[in-house]
Amino acid sequence: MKRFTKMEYESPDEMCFGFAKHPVKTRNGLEVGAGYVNPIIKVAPKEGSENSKESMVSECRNIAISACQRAVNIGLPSFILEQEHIAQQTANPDWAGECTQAQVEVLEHFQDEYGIKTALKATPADIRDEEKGSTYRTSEQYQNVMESIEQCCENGASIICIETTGGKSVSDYGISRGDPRALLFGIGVLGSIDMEFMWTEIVKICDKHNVIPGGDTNCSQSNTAMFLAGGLLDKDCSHTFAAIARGIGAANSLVAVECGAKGPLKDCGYENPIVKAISGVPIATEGKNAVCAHSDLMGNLIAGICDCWSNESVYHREEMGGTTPEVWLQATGFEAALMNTSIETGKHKDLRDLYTLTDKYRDPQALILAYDNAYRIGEAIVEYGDDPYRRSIAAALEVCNIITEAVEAKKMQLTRFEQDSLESAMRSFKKLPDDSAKFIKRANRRYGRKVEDFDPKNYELN
Amino acid sequence: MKRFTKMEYESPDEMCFGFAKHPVKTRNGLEVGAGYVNPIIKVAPKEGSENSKESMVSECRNIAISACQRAVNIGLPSFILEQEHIAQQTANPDWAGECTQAQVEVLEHFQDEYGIKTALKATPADIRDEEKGSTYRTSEQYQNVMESIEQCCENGASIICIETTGGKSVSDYGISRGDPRALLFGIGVLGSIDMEFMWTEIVKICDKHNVIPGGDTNCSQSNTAMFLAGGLLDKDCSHTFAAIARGIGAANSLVAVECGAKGPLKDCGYENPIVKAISGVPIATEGKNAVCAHSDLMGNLIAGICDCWSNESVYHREEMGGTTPEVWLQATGFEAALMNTSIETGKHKDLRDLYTLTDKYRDPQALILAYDNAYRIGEAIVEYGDDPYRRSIAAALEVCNIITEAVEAKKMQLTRFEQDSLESAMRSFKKLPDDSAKFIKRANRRYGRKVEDFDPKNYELN
Amino acid sequence: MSYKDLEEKMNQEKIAIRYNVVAEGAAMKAEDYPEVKEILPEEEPFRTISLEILYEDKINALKDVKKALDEGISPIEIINNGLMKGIDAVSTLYTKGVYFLPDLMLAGDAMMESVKECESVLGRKSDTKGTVVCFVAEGDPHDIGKNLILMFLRAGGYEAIDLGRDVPAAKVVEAVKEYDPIFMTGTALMTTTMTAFSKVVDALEQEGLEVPAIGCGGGAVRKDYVESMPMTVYGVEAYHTPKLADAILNDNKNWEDLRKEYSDVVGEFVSEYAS
Amino acid sequence: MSYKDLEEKMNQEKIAIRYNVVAEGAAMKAEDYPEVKEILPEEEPFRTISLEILYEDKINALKDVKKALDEGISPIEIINNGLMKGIDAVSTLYTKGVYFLPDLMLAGDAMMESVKECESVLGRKSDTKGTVVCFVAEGDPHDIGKNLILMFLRAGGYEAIDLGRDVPAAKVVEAVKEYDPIFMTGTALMTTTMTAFSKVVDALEQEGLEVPAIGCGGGAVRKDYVESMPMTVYGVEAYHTPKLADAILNDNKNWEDLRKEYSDVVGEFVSEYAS
Ligand code: B12
Ligand code: B12
Repeated sequence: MKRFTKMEYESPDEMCFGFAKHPVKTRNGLEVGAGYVNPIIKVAPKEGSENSKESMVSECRNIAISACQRAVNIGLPSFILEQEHIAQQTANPDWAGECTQAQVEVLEHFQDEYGIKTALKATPADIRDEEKGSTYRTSEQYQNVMESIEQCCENGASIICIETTGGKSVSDYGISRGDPRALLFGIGVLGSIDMEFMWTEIVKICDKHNVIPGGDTNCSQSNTAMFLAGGLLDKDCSHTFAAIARGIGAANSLVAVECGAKGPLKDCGYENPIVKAISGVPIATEGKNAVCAHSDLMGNLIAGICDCWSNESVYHREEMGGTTPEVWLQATGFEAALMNTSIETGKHKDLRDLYTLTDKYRDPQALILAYDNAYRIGEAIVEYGDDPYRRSIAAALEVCNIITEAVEAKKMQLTRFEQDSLESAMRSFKKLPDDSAKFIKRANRRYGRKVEDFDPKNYELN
Repeated sequence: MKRFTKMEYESPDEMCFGFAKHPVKTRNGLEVGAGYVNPIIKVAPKEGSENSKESMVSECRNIAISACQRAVNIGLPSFILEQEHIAQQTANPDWAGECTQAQVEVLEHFQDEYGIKTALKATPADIRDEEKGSTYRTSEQYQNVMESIEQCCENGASIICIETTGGKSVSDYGISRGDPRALLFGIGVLGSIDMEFMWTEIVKICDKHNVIPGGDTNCSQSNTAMFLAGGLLDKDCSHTFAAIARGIGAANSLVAVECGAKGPLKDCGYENPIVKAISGVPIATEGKNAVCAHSDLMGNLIAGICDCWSNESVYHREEMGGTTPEVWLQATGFEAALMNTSIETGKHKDLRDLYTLTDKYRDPQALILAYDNAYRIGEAIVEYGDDPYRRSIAAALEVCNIITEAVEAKKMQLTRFEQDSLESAMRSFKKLPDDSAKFIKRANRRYGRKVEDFDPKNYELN
Repeated sequence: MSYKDLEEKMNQEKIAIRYNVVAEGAAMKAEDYPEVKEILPEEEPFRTISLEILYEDKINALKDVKKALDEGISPIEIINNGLMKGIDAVSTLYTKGVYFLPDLMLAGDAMMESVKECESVLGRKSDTKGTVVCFVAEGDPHDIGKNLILMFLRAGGYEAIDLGRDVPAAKVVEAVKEYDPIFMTGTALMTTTMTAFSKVVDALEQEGLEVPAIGCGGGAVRKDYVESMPMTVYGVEAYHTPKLADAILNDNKNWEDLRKEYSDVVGEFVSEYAS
Repeated sequence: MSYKDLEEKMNQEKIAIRYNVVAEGAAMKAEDYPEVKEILPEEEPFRTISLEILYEDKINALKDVKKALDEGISPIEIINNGLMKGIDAVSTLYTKGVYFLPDLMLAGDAMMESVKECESVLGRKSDTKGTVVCFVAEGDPHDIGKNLILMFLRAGGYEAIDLGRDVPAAKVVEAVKEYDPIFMTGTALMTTTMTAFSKVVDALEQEGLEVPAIGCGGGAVRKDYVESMPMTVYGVEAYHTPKLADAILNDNKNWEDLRKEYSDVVGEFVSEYAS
């Protein structure tokens, strides 16, 4: 495996939405990162559709038809349908296969009839569960994940993604307690170990079927922190702490790329700008057109250097303006159209900067993902690129530096809670040993005791 | 009444979102058109809330609280809450008063606590109904509309708007039959007569209470055409015909301003760019963040020169990302933030142009509202500014010219249906007499026969 | 760079594609479509009359209908073999996407006037497939959807009773008593008027009245709400209405069947009925 | 113009305002808040112990609790007059927005360990206000909400039983039999796992079991869905849980009452319960 020890981009300014150093092209001719932005539509299956394979297949097909109809009705040149599979679809790989087949059929029908470019991104669920002792590397759940991926590949998916969950038990502990070391161990160490394991396998399967291995996300960890952090007035997780989680999350998500993921990386990976800066793979992001699913504080900024633009998730139901696959594809499609217009007219860097500056100082989490700062964090990561542990610390510290500088420049305001947790995290990171083995040994002991579900076996750490 | 016979703007390029020649300022210090864009949130009351005054008041209050909470949680500097009243609220003016009071209380509470700038725009319903013979100028329904407006003013609304419906019976006939003369008569003549009557009264009431008379919209006519026109593949109304309706609609909506409306004009008035070009008053528009309510083909373009940015309407219910007042205020709020960032950085004209070019050739309806073309239509209108009839023809013909030129330049593609209806409309407009009295006499006879509901008395035409 | 310059740089195809223009085939005369050929009669004067309806020519249709009546041709035959064939062809072209709403409305106007002419000779109303009652919910002024429905029903051979807009439940009940319709349609465009449907259903139930189905549709109406009461079916497109009525008339379907088989009955994918 | 230059031109206040920073008052020590003063005991060693909980100091809390126990002070008194007062103050500051989740979790950890110490002397589990059972819906791995709930309940003086995530209905039924809880909470973050709630309710009803209320919440869960079955109450914020339990315990409220009085019970405006 090739670790990233230098940046694929020469400078932050080189990065912009619609352009990736290493674009990808699907079988059907849809390109990602090749000079235009693709909208993504993603709709959660209706309640009750989980009851049988038939109802799930029909649900998936219907989501695809609605999206296609609206796409041609408003004139979108291309779009990507992403389907995140629920547990039942992954636990029963034949469901995954048939759902994929049904959706691919619809997309190809519309592509044939109208010439619109389409692609299916299939995202099986990581159904391994430390709590239940279903081991990460051998259990039936693990087997089903891999078999589902195989099924998606065989049935015509263009891109495969997943949200792996390695290290989650420890990071959950860390996030809810504001414990920076648990964050580092859960995300930077355990998460990276598990991701390497998973993606080595996934890439093999994709390569066999000539399907694009998309990417992973640190959803299970940094997004958990972000969701707990919530809005400016919420009080569950410090926003500086969540920013640190995000920085470490980048060091983690990068592993999938190192194992051969080619992008687009998963939309919910808010760390993607950092990963793109390092690796040059195309990314999907979500922000102001994902308000249906959640509220974030960087709804514009996160569009700055995306290659696909997503709505994250929405109930499958009716709105006044149509069904949700229609309505939300129109939302992401129109924003992508704006970005593409700016590309066509050569104004894309201006729009990128406007997106970025709209949110840069709205919140520390936004601040560190502004593309210039994302680039800095990337540089910190590649400096220790060979060592997942040390690069995670480097990312975390660079996050702290960026925020501190902005505060000193009086551009970023922090609450006392945010300021305190920032300082205390910085102090603990600075005290950590350089040697990862040493840290792992201590952390293994500490969190083995504190976190019931955590099982070092899952990471071959004992 | 002062008719517009010249343009308030010197050139199209002078126009941009966030800036109006004649900004307005509410009691609470919120400004419109004074260098920043305000997001608007508008939520339709829940089913069942119409059952009693109490439930409606509580519904209105709750919408306001949710919106305020999200606004401060994501850091919006200002926003406008618009409440479109349903028939029950207008038929019972005490409902209108108490609902307004409840909402104003909430807004002021948050303004006091956090310093966020807020304003309430109240929009009573035009409950007059030609079909029922409830006359336009004397009926109880008419009285209740005026009394409701008075109540809203007395109870603290910052801005009053309305969607009057004069001429609707005839324009409905025209739209569904593709009859250009009915369009002209219904919108340009009857609509203008009724609007003059209504707005003379409304402005009096607003002035008495020192409340801003906002504006009207050609919703009942041009939007009906636009909704019937639907998406590119729909087949109910020609998109060129709908574009013509819009052009005439501008000549109509302008009347409110001539009577003293100061803006922001109503969000659903897609003709607003034309009215702004002529009169310099601030406008509200809605587009890509109104997908909850409807699909349009100019979701970006219509933001080009807006002063307030609206979501049009949404069910009051839960989404994963929160309740709809929260979610959709975030949507319009984040887009407004992007516009404001561009203003702050001096890049607003670039963003305006990107918005515009994204949709300019998506559809003929979009084409004619691109700010340069809107300006041209404005010029056509003011040339005959003194005569509502002739300025309507001028607007219609300029719409036809703009589309024809774009087709000839091979920038706009039309279907046969669109091309045919464009040409036939042009032919009929060219055959019309110059003298409005002559036209009115003929039209009165023709549509008096064809349109059951139409009663010339309502327009003092007999 | 100026706006104009920016515009010149753009490749529109990268931004927005008018798939309808792209997909549109070569121009063809309405009567040459194979589906239309199958419908139109060969025999005169029916052929001419049906073509006049097809081409929305009210004046000549009326003239030729009158002539035919003068010549002693049975008004029933004129209606069934001429006028209805013409409107049938119009509906077919509308469904196919060749004809558009104004065609349908104008052809409908021509047909309705001509039918009236025939009826005046016949001395009574001509037979229709059945009666359908249409209303807009109480408190709601939005009536364009309802007006489309009227036209589609009439073009489909139904007697369509128009109760107008803002119609109280009591008036709907009266109409049911008076017309005993095989189908009813209600339209509401507002969240707060959609509730009128349940008032109508309650009122009918209280009087012990029943309608095979009440199609409830309109901009703000949600399927889940409509299906929270009996007797109703959520309606999506105005042109679905005659198909729903046909299913009731020909296949004895009721509201429960229609809820299950909506897509099949109207013969297309309907997003709202998805899954 | 470069990105940096653009940035320099901006007045941030026109774009985004951090109202929380603006609204934040001067720094104050936790123990100096009047609400906290009212709660904390005067008497030693309770005061010291409660302060240690307030300041999330597990090590010293444990040390001082052990010392007190050694000195023969009643474990029950230590719990009630020391530990619970401390955690009560913590909850108060959390609700006030001065304290944050990590404070609550760490203070909770300190309290739980200290309570265990007391119980080992007591020779049995200490009394709690009552037992609440918490689970995550079958098929759902999202458990952070549920974990917060556990902590809030424990801080609120309840025995909170953790059934974990992805819990089949049968296991919930068993737990109800075993613990006879006064309240139960279920969490689901997916549209397709929210349906597990109705399976739980069905299973309970089949066994003739009843719980005063099952609070059902989580990211994708909608109130309308939850209220489509009996026994359930839609839950919004994790910190509402002890208040709901209190209402059941002290005021005999059941699920029907809680649905109606949710906002009052939790003492704040709740958007989802609006109107
Ligand atoms: C045009 C319009 C008007 C016109 C109506 C003109 C007319 N003759 O109908 C006027 C200006 C009068 C008007 C007024 C108001 N309106 Co209005 N209006 C609209 C608008 C822009 C278009 C509606 C329309 O004609 N659509 C086209 C027709 C064809 O659609 P349709 O009726 O739904 O029918 C289609 C289908 O539903 C189907 N169908 C319908 N019924 C059935 C039945 C069956 C069986 C079947 C099979 C199919 C079917 O067939 C059609 C398609 O083929 C909508 C916007 C929108 N997003 O819908 C707002 C809208 C409906 N209005 C709205 C409001 C709030 C109002 C006002 C209360 C505003 C105010 N305060 O002034 C007033 C009403 C005042 C009053 N008296 O109570 C809101 C409703 C919000 C809500 N959820 O409750 C909307 C959504 C706009 C908004 N603000 O967001 N309006
Ligand atoms: C973190 C996360 C994960 C993590 C979970 C980590 C963990 N330990 O829980 C991981 C990565 C494992 C994960 C996986 C998946 N996830 Co996930 N995940 C999220 C995310 C980003 C945040 C959830 C979260 O923790 N929120 C914070 C907690 C605190 O909120 P909460 O539990 O709702 O609790 C709050 C309230 O609801 C309340 N509450 C909860 N219960 C109760 C009860 C009572 C009585 C009361 C009073 C209050 C209450 O208290 C809390 C507030 O104080 C959401 C995004 C989102 N918009 O929510 C997606 C989300 C929930 N996930 C989603 C999906 C689809 C998945 C996957 C299926 C994706 C996939 N194919 O891989 C998988 C699941 C695979 C499987 N095994 O089935 C979707 C669900 C869509 C839907 N509508 O169905 C979401 C919405 C994201 C999306 N894609 O849009 N996910």
